[in-house]
Amino acid sequence: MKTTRRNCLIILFGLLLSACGGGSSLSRVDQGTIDGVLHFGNGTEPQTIDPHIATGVPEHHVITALFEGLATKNPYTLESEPGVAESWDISEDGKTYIFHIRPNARWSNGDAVTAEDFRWSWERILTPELASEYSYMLYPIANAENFNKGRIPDFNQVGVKVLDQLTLEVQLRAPTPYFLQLMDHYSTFPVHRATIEAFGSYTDQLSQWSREGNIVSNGPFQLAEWRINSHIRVEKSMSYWDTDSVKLNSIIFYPTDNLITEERMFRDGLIHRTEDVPLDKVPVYLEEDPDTIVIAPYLSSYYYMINTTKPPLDDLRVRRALSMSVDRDLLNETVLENIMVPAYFLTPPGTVGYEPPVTFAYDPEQARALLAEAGYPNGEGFPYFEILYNTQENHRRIAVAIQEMWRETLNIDVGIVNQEWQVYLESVGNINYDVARRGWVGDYVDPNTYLDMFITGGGNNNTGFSNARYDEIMLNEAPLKLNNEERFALYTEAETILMDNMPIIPIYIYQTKNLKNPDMKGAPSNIMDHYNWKYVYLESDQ
Amino acid sequence: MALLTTSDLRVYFHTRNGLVKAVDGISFSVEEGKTYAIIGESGSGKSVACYSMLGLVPMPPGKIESGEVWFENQDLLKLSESQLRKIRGKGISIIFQDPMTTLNPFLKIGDQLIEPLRLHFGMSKKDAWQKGVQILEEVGIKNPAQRMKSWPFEFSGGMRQRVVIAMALVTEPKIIIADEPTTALDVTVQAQILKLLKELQVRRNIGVIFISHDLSVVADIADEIAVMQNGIFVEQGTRDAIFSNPQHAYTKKLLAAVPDSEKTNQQHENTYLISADNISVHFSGNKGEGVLKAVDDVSLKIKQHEILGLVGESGSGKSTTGRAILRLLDLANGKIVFNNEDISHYSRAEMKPLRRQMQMIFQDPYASLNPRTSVYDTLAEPLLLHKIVAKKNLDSEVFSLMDSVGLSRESVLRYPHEFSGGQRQRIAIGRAIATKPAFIVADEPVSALDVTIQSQILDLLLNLVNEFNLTMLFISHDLGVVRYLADRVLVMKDGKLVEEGAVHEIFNNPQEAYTRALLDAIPGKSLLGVG
Amino acid sequence: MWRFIGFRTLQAIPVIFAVITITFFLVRAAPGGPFSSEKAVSEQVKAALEAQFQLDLPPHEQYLAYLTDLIKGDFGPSFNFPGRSVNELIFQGLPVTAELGFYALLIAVVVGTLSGVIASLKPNSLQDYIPMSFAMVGICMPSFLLGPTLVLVFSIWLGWLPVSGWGSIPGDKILPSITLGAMYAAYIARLSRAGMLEVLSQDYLRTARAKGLPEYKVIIKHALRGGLIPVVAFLGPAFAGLLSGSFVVETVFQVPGLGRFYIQAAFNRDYTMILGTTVFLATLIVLFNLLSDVLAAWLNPRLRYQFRK
Amino acid sequence: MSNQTTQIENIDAMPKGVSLWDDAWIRLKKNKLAMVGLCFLIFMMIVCLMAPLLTPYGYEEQDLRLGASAPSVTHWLGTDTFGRDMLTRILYGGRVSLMVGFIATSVALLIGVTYGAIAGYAGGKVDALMMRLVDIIYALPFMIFIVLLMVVFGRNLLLLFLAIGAVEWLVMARIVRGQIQNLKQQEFVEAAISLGLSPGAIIRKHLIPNALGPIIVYTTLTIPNVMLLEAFLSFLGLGIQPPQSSWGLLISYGVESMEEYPWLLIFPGLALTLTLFALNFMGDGLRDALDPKASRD
Repeated sequence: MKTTRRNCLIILFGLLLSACGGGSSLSRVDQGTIDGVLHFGNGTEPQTIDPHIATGVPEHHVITALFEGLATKNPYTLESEPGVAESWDISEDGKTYIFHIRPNARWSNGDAVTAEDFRWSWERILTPELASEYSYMLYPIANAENFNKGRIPDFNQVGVKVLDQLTLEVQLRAPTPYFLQLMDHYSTFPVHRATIEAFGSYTDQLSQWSREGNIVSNGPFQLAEWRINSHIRVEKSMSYWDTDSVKLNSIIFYPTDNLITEERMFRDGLIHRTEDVPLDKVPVYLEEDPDTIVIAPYLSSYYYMINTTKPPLDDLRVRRALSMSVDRDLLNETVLENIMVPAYFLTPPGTVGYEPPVTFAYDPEQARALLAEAGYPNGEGFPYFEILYNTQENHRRIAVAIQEMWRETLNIDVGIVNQEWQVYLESVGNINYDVARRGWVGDYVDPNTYLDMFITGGGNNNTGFSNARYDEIMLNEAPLKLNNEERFALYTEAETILMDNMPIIPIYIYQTKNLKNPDMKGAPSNIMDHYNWKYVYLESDQ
Repeated sequence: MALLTTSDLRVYFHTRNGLVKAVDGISFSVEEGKTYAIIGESGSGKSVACYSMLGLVPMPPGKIESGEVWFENQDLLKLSESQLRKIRGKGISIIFQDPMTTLNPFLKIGDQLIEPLRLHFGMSKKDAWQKGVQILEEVGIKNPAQRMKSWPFEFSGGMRQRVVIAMALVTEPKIIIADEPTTALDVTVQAQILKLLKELQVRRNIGVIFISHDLSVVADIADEIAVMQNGIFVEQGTRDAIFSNPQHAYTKKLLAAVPDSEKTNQQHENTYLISADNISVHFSGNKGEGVLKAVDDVSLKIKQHEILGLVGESGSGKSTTGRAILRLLDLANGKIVFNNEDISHYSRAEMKPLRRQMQMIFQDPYASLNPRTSVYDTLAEPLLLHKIVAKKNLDSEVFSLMDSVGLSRESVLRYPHEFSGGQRQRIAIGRAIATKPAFIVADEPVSALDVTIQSQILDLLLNLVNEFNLTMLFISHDLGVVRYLADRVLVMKDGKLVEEGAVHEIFNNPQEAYTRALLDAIPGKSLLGVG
Repeated sequence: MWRFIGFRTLQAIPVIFAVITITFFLVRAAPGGPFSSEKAVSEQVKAALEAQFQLDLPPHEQYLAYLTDLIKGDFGPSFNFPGRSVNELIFQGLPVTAELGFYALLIAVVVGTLSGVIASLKPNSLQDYIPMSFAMVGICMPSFLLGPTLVLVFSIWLGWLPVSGWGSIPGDKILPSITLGAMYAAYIARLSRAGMLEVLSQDYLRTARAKGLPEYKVIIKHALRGGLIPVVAFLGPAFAGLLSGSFVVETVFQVPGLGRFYIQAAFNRDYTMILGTTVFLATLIVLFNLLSDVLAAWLNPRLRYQFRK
Repeated sequence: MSNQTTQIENIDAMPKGVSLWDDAWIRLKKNKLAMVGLCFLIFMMIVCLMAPLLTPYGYEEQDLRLGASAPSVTHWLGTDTFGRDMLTRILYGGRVSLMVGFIATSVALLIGVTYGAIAGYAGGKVDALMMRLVDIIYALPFMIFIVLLMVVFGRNLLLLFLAIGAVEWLVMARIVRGQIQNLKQQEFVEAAISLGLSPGAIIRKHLIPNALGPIIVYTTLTIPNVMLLEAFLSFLGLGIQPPQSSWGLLISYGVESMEEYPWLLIFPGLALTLTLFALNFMGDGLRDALDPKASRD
């Protein structure tokens, strides 16, 4: 009894003492800058770091630190740069790629990285039993889709061939201008066969091979520690071929899914970089600390999908009326704190030179006229419908503002429904909604990543939109075009068709907004929000 | 030489409802080795008087208005709290009324017993413990060394009171204030405790202030007696003077309240209203312990309009018998016939129409009334339940019930806590007779009441029995009360009947030793000339 | 005593079994599966995924398989963190949450009983009103408000304590513990005040005073034990509540505890993890209720005596 | 006949309309703090009900260009990020919160008290079975349960009350059961049995009235829980839809911008806290008033 009491006292004192201990020494980021340790706010907790199973941006940040593909991207220009492959040759017809793997590329256990590693890795991700959600990234490769969908059982028929230990030949089914870009997407990264096989079947998602202590990787960093919901620590890899260029000693990724906490962690000197900033904080930082807030264009589009199969939304005039009565400029200036780009199109402008067509404008007068034409003068008799969004503060704000715009402009009664993520996905997937918000982040820098969503029956179409000419362009005509000019002309035609039918109401093009400690250098903002970790370094300006 | 002299002590309470003069100028002194008894009804101020001398009355609202209390050459009323503390439990100890609540249920007997020793004499735990064992032995607790480690609830009431006495004696105080130390106990235990107290007092030459509402209790032990009413001593004198020559009307009333007459025997019809044949009631104890036979093969019959007394000590099974007869408990075996109807195995629904015929009056008028039900609702409930009166006549019926049990009609909207114990018991009786039952079980209906009240309630019961032609099973541990009320007596011990007979037979010629012991224990026998 | 514990444990088995069964089918009935994804996934991938996690079996077979594993102490693999078992995740989160809960409870008990006892000594005075008003605020104040407010004051404005974290920076355990403990402190304050008021009117305190004991000893030695029994009875459910209800605090302060796993699992439809944490927490609830009953019995000798028999 | 006359003479003692509650009301009126609480509650209710008459703004009316503005002459309590008048939103939000608070708590109270009383009175196996059921429900993952409800029944207010009641009654049932278990040992219950009252009547007339103290205290603690639970459910999507709001929601949004726009947190927080305080004072007063022993010393 006595001793337990004393223990309690000691604990209390301990709490008090540790309370007084804080504050005096350097903040965590300042210490990190000195030690070359980057403290990185990484959004949600990564589910896995197996490159072939992972999905999502937080996973991307960690996996690109641990692994490296055939090519990487220059963070400043987003041009492809040599990665594991020191060079590559592309055939005239754009359908054959030959990658020359650098002889000094090494796995973290010292093994050489070979062409066979890539062949085997791609076989793995394309094996149907693995159930990789990103296997479609490799579909440009000849027969990859057929193999992945189980139509051909033999991987030898897929267009990947090991010419020798350091030479890999890839056959595409069509010239794919963005194919090189895919080489730094984690779905194309190599994984270490011996390690994976040591931990069970290579198609087992539950395998333990990627756990700390087990994993063998080939990137600039190695996994040192992963405590779920606390942090992931990676440390500089000495076996990486370009280890001399790697300036950071270690990166610690923190899960920061609570925006308020994340911002306060940044202010308290706990992290060098945040994943996001609460909207309300944007004007404060812009005014008081403009050096730390980074607002940059992002390859992502925010729009409302319309269920075109359901009256009255099946009426094009209604859809156009709704779209034309959204005051995107006002929305951006007020609710969005003036950091987004008002959008009247789906594809973010300037995607590798493609400029989307502008076919309509904010026009309340015409919107009212269209609605009257559809049979609802002054909104009379217009049926009630609902805006669906997944539970999140910013989506709510936008929905609330648009709800009121529609009420004011069109005099119609619109409800707002939110569902948690998984339920929302199911509702949208089943086209069980009236109007639903959606954001789309491009997988690669090309208009195709946006426009191919809306082919008839496309998995991400979800609006009931169907247009024969559109399908023809996207499926048959555009892929065959070798030069971008011709391709983009076709895309412009497709996007015009899309906007004329208005199955979606574009609202804005995202810009990333996050906070970055000025000590963090070599991490320019780019539209992919991509970090090439060997460029990143920490240096205090003082 | 006087150990303690109190003069002109006045203690007033300043409450929201006005000034209450609880003690209004009393003077007395206590001699070494003598017992000074203060007699009075509840609320007469006798406890306040004693507690205020030791600063144990909450102030505010209490305030000592005047007076001096001299003890060991100091005026207790002028001492500071910390000085008083040195006297409390060392110079003057208190034995409280209810041993069930006086001991801290969360501390072992030994710990509580040695607390004053450690406090006042700074004794080591070991020495204090030894002394505790001694004193427990002295108050007649067997196996004291082991009992020191027991918890209060492991003791019976009488044993607890011995512990409380031991606790008061352990510091060898000059004076003990005994505040109704036996009121909560059975008569037989009461006799033992009084005897013990007297012995200890003589042996140690202690001055005792003995507070009681019952003159018969102090008859054998007091040297001097003060009769207190409404905060003042209405009469003070030696024991003999008070008993042989009471001056004040109130004193006379107290003396008269001792039930001394024997009920004149009445002839009853020979039909039995209720009979119980070989009934047993078992309680299942904790697992592995088997069953407790609370009532073991008891048979009894009650004639129409008869009052049958059932006596025995606590735990003898007499209350259980009463409840079993009313079918409030299930029988293990046996048969109960009421009005020629075998009700032994009636279900609740089958019993319901019979309930208006058979009622019960409970021992504790504080617990047997729903604290959130006014008199009106309490009395109206049985009337409405058994549809005895129409709604529109309800008020008048309730009023007439109140008249019957002697409650003033103004109090119809009041709640139980606003009444004294006696009045509460009247409400409970009113509830029992509301349905004009044929049969009533009265379970110790007066044992929680002051003596003067006791006699009033007994008279009321007797009147009602006659007025409503009731048959009654009267349960009590107090033979004096039974003698006053009952026609016939059954004596119970350990769940079994030990003796049965007409009142005068049992009292004048008890056959069993147990019955004799019960009779011996009646307090103030010198006054009554019984036994 | 052992008989009592044994009996209660036996009673707990059907409860936990029912919880498992209901939860098992509840999570599968709820909309949204563990593998819904924003990007459309082909049917083949979906089927393969379900095969990976045995979701392709008929429900009753899944259920039987789950029970079989459970009997072996295996909660199965997490759906949300491939390659990790639910056991592993629970035992990673549990110590953290338990530690947080322990500190929170410690704070709650110390602050709560202290203010409750102080308030009870002078009822209806300032000494009563002030702590009780704080208690009322404590009950009204949700932790999603209290946490950020404390951080704002103590971390951002005063700079005394870190904003978040658990065990990485000195002092980072203080604010989460206080935030989590505040509501319980408030409850305990009210409970101990009521309990003390009840005990303070008992006769045996008068006995203690009549022995000449100074007031503080009367309170500490004689009154506290009885007065705090309701608090003890509350501790079991409270600790279970702390473990399962700490997710808000854990999210606000980035504490890697069980509560966050639980809520993440619920949002991600991580079937096995939901089941695992639910079963685990249900067991804990039963266990702690039992524990606090035993403790209350230990404090109350009469009950203890009954158990012994 | 003679009784009739006496009764008429005794006008003061007319027992008509007597009940514990009438009596409690008389006592409650003497408790100043409780009456202040009650008046405040009534005031709150009236103000919230009359909101359309009291403010010139609509609760959904936006002024996006104005945005979040501090309290001013035109907007007494400031505006939120959409430029909506906070006073108006608090008043309208109060309707939701007060309604949810009272109705959902009543549901919990009704189920919890009935269930707990039956379990406590029945005792034995029935009690064990009923309480194990409570344990089971208590342990189920609440969020999944709610989402499922939402999908099966769609979103409506009734469901919201039901969902909240479904959680909150559990603790109430436990408390009431404990109380009833103690009370049923008392002699007055035996007295009621010996009068022939049915178990239902005994529970209703004799047991529950005596357990009112703890019931009321727990009820006043339940109301804040219920209001915050409503905010959580609305946040999840079950409950009320924007542009409607409630105090709980206003507070949870206020927390997110407490540094930039403190008035968005302070005013709804104040409204909630003051109401809960008033409720607490009234609850304590009611508890005392319903205990005949407490007030007439």
